[in-house]
Amino acid sequence: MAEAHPVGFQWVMEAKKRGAKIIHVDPRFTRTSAHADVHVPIRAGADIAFVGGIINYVLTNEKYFRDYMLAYTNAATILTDEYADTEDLDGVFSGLDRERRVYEWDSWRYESDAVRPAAGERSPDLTGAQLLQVRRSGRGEAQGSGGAKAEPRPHTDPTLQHPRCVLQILKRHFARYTPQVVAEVAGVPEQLLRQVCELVTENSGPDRTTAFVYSLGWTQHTVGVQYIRTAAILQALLGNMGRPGGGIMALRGHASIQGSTDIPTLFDMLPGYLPMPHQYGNDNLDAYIAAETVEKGFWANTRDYMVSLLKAYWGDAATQDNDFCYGYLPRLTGSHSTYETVLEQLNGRCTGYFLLGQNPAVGSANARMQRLGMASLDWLVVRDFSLIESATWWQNGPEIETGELRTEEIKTEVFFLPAAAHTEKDGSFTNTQRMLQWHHTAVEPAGDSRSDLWFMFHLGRRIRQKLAEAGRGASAPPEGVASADEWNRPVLDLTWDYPVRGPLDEPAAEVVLAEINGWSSDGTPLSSYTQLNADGSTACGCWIYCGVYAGGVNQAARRKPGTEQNWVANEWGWAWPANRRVLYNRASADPDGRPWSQRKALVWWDAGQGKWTGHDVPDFIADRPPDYRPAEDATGVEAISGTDAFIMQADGKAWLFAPAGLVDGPLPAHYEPQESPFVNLLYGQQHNPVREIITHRDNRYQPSGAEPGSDVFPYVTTTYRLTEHHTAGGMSRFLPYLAELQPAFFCEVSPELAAERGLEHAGWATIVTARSAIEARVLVTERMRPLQVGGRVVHQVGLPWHWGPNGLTTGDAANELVHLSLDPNVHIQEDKAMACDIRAGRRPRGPALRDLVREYQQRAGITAQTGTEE
Amino acid sequence: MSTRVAPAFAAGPTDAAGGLDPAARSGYADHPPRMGFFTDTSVCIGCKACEVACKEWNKVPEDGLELTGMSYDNTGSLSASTWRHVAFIEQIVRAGDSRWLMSSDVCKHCTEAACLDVCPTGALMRSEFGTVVIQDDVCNGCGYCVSACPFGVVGRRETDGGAHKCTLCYDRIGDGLTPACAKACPTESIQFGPLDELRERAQGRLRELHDAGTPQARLYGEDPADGVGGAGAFFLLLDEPEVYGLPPDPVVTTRDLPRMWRHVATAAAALAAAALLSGLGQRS
Amino acid sequence: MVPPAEFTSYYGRPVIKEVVWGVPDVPGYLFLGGLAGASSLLAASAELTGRHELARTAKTAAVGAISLSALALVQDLGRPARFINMLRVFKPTSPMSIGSWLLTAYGPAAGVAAASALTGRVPRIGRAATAAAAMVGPGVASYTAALLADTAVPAWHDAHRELPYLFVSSAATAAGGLGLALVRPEHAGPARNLAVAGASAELVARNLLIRRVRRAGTVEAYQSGRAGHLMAAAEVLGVSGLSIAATLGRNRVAAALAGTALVASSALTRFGVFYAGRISARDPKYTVVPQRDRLRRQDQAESPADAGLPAAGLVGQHGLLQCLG
Amino acid sequence: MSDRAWIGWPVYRQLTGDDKLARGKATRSAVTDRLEPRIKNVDRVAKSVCPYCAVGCGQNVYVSNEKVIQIEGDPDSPVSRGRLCPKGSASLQLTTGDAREYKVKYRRAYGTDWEDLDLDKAMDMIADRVIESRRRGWQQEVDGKKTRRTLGFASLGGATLDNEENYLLKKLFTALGAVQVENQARI
Ligand SMILES: Nc1nc2c(c(=O)[nH]1)N[C@H]1C(S)=C(S)[C@@H](COP(=O)(O)OP(=O)(O)OC[C@H]3O[C@@H](n4cnc5c(=O)[nH]c(N)nc54)[C@H](O)[C@@H]3O)O[C@H]1N2
Ligand SMILES: Nc1nc2c(c(=O)[nH]1)N[C@H]1C(S)=C(S)[C@@H](COP(=O)(O)OP(=O)(O)OC[C@H]3O[C@@H](n4cnc5c(=O)[nH]c(N)nc54)[C@H](O)[C@@H]3O)O[C@H]1N2
Ligand code: SF4
Ligand code: SF4
Ligand code: SF4
Ligand code: SF4
Ligand code: SF4
Ligand SMILES: [Mo]
Repeated sequence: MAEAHPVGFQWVMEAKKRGAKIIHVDPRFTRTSAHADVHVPIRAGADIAFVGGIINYVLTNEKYFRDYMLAYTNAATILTDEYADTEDLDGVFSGLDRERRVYEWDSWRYESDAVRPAAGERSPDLTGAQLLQVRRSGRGEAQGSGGAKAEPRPHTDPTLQHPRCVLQILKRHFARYTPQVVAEVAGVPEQLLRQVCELVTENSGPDRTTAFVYSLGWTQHTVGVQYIRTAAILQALLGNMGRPGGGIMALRGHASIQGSTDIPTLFDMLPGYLPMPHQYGNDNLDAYIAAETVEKGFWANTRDYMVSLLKAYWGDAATQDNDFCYGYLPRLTGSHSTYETVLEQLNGRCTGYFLLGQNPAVGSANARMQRLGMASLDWLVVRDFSLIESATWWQNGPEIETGELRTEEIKTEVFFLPAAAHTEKDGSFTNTQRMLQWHHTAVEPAGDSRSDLWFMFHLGRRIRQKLAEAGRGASAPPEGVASADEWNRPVLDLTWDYPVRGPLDEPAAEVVLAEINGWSSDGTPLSSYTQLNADGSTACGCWIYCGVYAGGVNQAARRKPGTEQNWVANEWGWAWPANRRVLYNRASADPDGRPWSQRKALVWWDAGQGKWTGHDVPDFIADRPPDYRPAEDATGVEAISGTDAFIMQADGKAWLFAPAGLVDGPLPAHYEPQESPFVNLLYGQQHNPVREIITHRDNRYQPSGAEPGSDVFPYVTTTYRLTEHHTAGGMSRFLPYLAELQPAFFCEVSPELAAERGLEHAGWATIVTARSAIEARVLVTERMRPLQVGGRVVHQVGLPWHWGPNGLTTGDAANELVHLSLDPNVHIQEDKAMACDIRAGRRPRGPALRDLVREYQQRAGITAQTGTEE
Repeated sequence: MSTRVAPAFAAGPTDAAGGLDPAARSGYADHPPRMGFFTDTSVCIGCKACEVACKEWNKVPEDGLELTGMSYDNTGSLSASTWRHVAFIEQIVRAGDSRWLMSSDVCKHCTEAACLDVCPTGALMRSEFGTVVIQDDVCNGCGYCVSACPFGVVGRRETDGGAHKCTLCYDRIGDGLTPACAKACPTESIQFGPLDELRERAQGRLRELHDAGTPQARLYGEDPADGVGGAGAFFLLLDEPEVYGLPPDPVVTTRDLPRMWRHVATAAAALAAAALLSGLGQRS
Repeated sequence: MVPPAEFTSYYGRPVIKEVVWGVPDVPGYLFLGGLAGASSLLAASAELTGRHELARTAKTAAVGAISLSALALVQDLGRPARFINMLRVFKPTSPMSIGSWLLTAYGPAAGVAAASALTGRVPRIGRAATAAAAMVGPGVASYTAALLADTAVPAWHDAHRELPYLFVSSAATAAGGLGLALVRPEHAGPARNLAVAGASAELVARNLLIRRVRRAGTVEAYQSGRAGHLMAAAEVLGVSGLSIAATLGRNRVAAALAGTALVASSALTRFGVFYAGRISARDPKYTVVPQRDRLRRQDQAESPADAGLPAAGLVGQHGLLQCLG
Repeated sequence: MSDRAWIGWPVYRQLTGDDKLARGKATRSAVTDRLEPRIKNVDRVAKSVCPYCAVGCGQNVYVSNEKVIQIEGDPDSPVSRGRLCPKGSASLQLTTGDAREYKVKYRRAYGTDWEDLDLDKAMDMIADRVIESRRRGWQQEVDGKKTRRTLGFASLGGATLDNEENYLLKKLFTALGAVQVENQARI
């Protein structure tokens, strides 16, 4: 955190000054470790085992926060008897379709009186293949905000004794995560684990809270989502959710990565985490709503959100009669993530590509494949500040050097358009706290540089104009499309009349924000998503952002100084939903609505006023008393009881056990990374059985564990950031002041590994995987510590991955090494735990580089099948 | 260190803490409180924001793109084009508490500043805040200050021939602003303020650390009785100064200057005498 | 005191900055300044005792040397065009400032003196200028010792008591040597005397200096590497020049040889001292070890348990400073 | 030498004033006396947010003569309290430095070098290409089920963009039928 979120780290230092204990779990001793009270060196890829060990400690020693757990989690909920755990199936859960690598998650259900469809979820007639497609469409991700289906009123056993109640299941599930096993798997000595267990549990309870902070060390794995789930279970058990000083904080990446997830430029979602319609089961609006809505809580209002979005998109054209233009939306047939897109480029279906502030030529996993994909395009548009590698690969990319590509034979047309900087445009970023902050134009962009708002708006304007003209003319629509007009209607009907200002015809960003916020039919800005309707009387571009323009005021531009507010600072910017700063903060009060302790008071029920109040905006229905109990037949928001603190959840509870929403299991289980020098010591199942595999000539996997050839890649490697650089380097390698601070790509190795492989400090090393070989300067440092894993010593190689061929400091991109195998929930690549070889000296140049890689592949016996088994 | 006697050049008004009052000694009869830095290295996260913020504000050029192999320090040292320098010291033990020390170094703004004393042009100047500033429009690049500074702070820049170092953001503090480096520092490792307040705060922090079981914590440059009369920018260190590249017991060279001049005078007289006497004796 | 082998530093980086002064500019300047200053004295002495040839030669040497040295000085500035800023202030705390003012006074005087001597015009002004140059000359020849010593460069600062003597004797050696080499022996008496006296004094001063820096912990800087070679060569040339001058000084050839050796010796001394400074600035041990020792001694002196021990031995350098300084 | 120049000579000030050793007051130059922080009299200060990471530190952007002349942390921000990390501190160089490109560049198919291209022309060409790729990659149905989409073009990037920009991007491309719209959240 000190490295990648340095200014955020000031709050950690502040907490430390006040006596907080800081624990840092990281394979490497980093700048964060330097300020931690405890550093836990861990084998990359073994955190589920480690945190599982803590959960086991909590469960065996009954260290959980019982009252909290009972009231706010599903600990007491009873599961159906169809459910079978990894304990029963040697490492997999019930419902695994091994052939299709997909889980049927029907057996993960709660036991309840509700009648369930026999099988399948959205539509009873989905076949296995269709189910897989739907799963691949990122349903898990869309449901990250809480929309997963579950029985709203399951059976429970408040005594927690029922053998099928969640707590008992948990106990059995985590029983094998003993200190000895954790030590063996993760390389964390028993007494160190013990110390962490004690620190964490002693600091949790009514009067104390422990916070978890994670980022890519936990997400970029084939089981990334389950890493976070493990922490979620622990935090829910300890009563650390929804409370000040508690929680699980995702430290997100770019300035507006949160915003670009909320208003997603992602294939699987529409704004506000509404799932993109799928080919199956989403035929019309009603079918879509039926498939994607839950019965209880705020996700019960999906129709309001969806219709309002359609109205925002298509305005007057969207009417009750035409399903509000729902039919205009394109449909998914599976995953269309950035990695599948590369495959579509390679196979020639995807011929055009916009790079709008991203540098996949060095920043994305298996960078060579990314470039080969780009070399298969007809055209490429790159908008950036500088000539990044994604704009110049045809000129100086590594394939030119190896001779795989020749500039004069590459057909791709490349447009480079200079982008305006944040100082040259109005707009909002959503930061890692879900807070929108407005930035104001300081100066107009110079030369040809333009904002992306300008680009999108004027591109849209031109396309609409051209399509309108073509529609009048005779230009033929593609095959299967009735008429050009029908084909182009979605574009032509789009509301696209944003006012422009200034000499450059810059669209007014505030007007776009107002559309995102939403308005009623008379144009009045809405102030809350509770005002949204399904009858077409409201339009809203992103329901969770509704309120950001309340009263016609840009709430994101609020800048009341922090020093003039309470510590929650609610009047700085605007956080979704409804400007709440701590999610699920109802849980900071006990079931009766009183703070668990005065020290940890955040919001509470004020009986006198008959409403929730406190330091933060209560994340609850403002006037719903703690003793409210819904009628049996209540639905939607009405069905939320006065103690259902987790209001976005289908049952109002924090999920220790996830009955739905995750495609790879209701509970986390330790699996080895896609490429690992070790066998899974916890289960017979080596890998996440439903991880996403991309089989391609240019994406060969290595053998793992006990498989022959795995010893060719005996070391664990991980990639990470440096404070001094930014991501793929476009915003740091080109700046003298940052480039000089870390002027060369390096790898970090322990003195022991250096000795083993004859690596010299400040000399060169070549790091090899089945995809490529790269060279790096060597930093031999004791901060890299060999660990004892699976009865032997394992060395880890650290690779800060910011480099590429362009800029003031240049070097090989670590992403040449990275394979594509993805977390099945969110399609994230596993670049945090891999296996590699390292050798002294520089890598071969020219065609010899590929020869070296081939030689390694042969030595390890790598075929198309290697590593693809579930 | 109390045994040292401040020689004649150093005599003059003193401040509340008994230290010399450098602004008053430099012709500012009425002057604001002495301003300075307390750099608490125990909370430095080695982010180098101070280095960059300083460069942005002062338009200091890039200082070379060389991988030093010195942990995460690729700046190396303070120089004409690096006015804040973050040192990284790895003290990793396989059992016990490993440390990775980080420390942001800067000009000490010495009470008795050798650089200033030796500057023949008066380019180096004491400000009314008691800080030591190079006036770039005056400096002729003689390089004397470079060799005079006991901390190796000042450097002469190849590209413009002038000597450069931290000005303690004289332009900013004159207008009530915080120096760029201190303002950026995420963890308040760099604290700017009136020196007497900082000294008090530092003592408090030192006690805190000692009580918390960090006996290695010590202040450096905070003692007005030290060899440079106390630094205007002082530090809390977690190890010996030389571990960070700092001299363990720096003494301003001009403390010995009276004696030097005496010896120079004696030697000159001897030379004169010898030369004149050389004419005596028989002519051939 | 022998520095302990082990000491801590930051990756072996120097604590103080390297000397930015260039070679041969600055050591050359030191040498030429000395040569000039002492030559002016020699000229005055010669003139007073009626040795006009010697006086004329010495004056010429003075003006030549000082012009060259001024050139070297200006050339070594980072911003030569701003040389004039040397006269913005008058700073007793800055030997370079004092030196600049001295040069400002000295240069014209030496120039006029030489011009008059060479042209035979304005003899009274010439005499006055000769006197003036002779008065400022010792300053010009000696201040450079303070110039080097008044730095944080360990090898220079540690030698601050002896350097002035070394430099003036070296100046005398050079001036005398030059006179000896250029002027017919029968006219070169004062030069010979000065050379012999200078070279002898230089030997003594060098020895004292070495003793001092040995105690201070920086002797290695003078005895190793390029500095060591230069200092040794200076000594060899000095001793040879001295012996020849003292014994065969009246022989034209021998005198020329001795004179040249002595001039060279003087120059080498300056270069040697200069390099010693550079070496000591570059290596952190010269800064850290002596300072550490000083602190250790102070600690011991201050610690009650050690209070009974004889201070002189322990306080070491510091005590000596008080006695000698 | 005129009277005033003489008085301006530091030696004179040194001799006549309190700063006998010319360490401070006497040696100040005219430039020094005029010194002011360059952000003092700026035309305006735009409130902004650091463009690098998701911490979202507040920035003040100082503008003078329609040029950004300094970017600093905004002390009012409860997120950052005026502080910036090295990247945030380098924002001025990022936005005004030499690495910025200000001209459209075009590489034609099989071309070996960049060419200049008018922005307007570029926009027009891009619009044509989008339309063509959309058509070629169109899938009205897949496996007999309606999809109404195109795989003909894709877009990548969004985490560095403003919400408003992402909104228009998603809106336009979705209406065009593109589904391969992705950003850094994936990676
Ligand atoms: N300075 C700087 N700041 C940044 C960025 C930047 O590039 N530079 N990028 C921004 C972006 S886009 C993002 S997404 C965030 C990312 O922020 P972080 O996630 O903090 O970034 P990383 O350095 O990639 O990874 C964090 C740590 O994970 C460790 N790690 C690797 N494998 C494992 C593992 O298996 N288990 C555990 N426990 N740890 C592991 C690495 O050693 C590393 O120290 O940072 C943002 N902030
Ligand atoms: N091996 C490995 N690979 C990784 C990671 C890892 O940890 N390990 N981390 C992954 C993560 S989390 C991320 S986020 C990605 C990041 O990978 P990228 O997003 O590809 O990396 P950046 O360098 O941030 O690229 C963003 C580009 O946007 C440009 N830009 C900035 N602002 C604007 C703007 O307003 N408009 C336009 N048009 N352009 C702008 C910048 O100049 C920069 O070139 O890398 C991923 N890749
Ligand atoms: S540290 Fe050096 S440069 Fe700074 S004031 Fe002291 S002597 Fe001068
Ligand atoms: S280099 Fe400049 S500042 Fe330094 S002493 Fe010389 S004139 Fe003064
Ligand atoms: S005070 Fe100003 S000049 Fe000195 S280091 Fe800090 S930013 Fe640089
Ligand atoms: S800005 Fe502060 S925390 Fe960062 S390196 Fe400098 S002193 Fe350390
Ligand atoms: S200043 Fe640093 S920590 Fe703050 S937003 Fe910018 S990059 Fe992130
Ligand atoms: Mo990221």
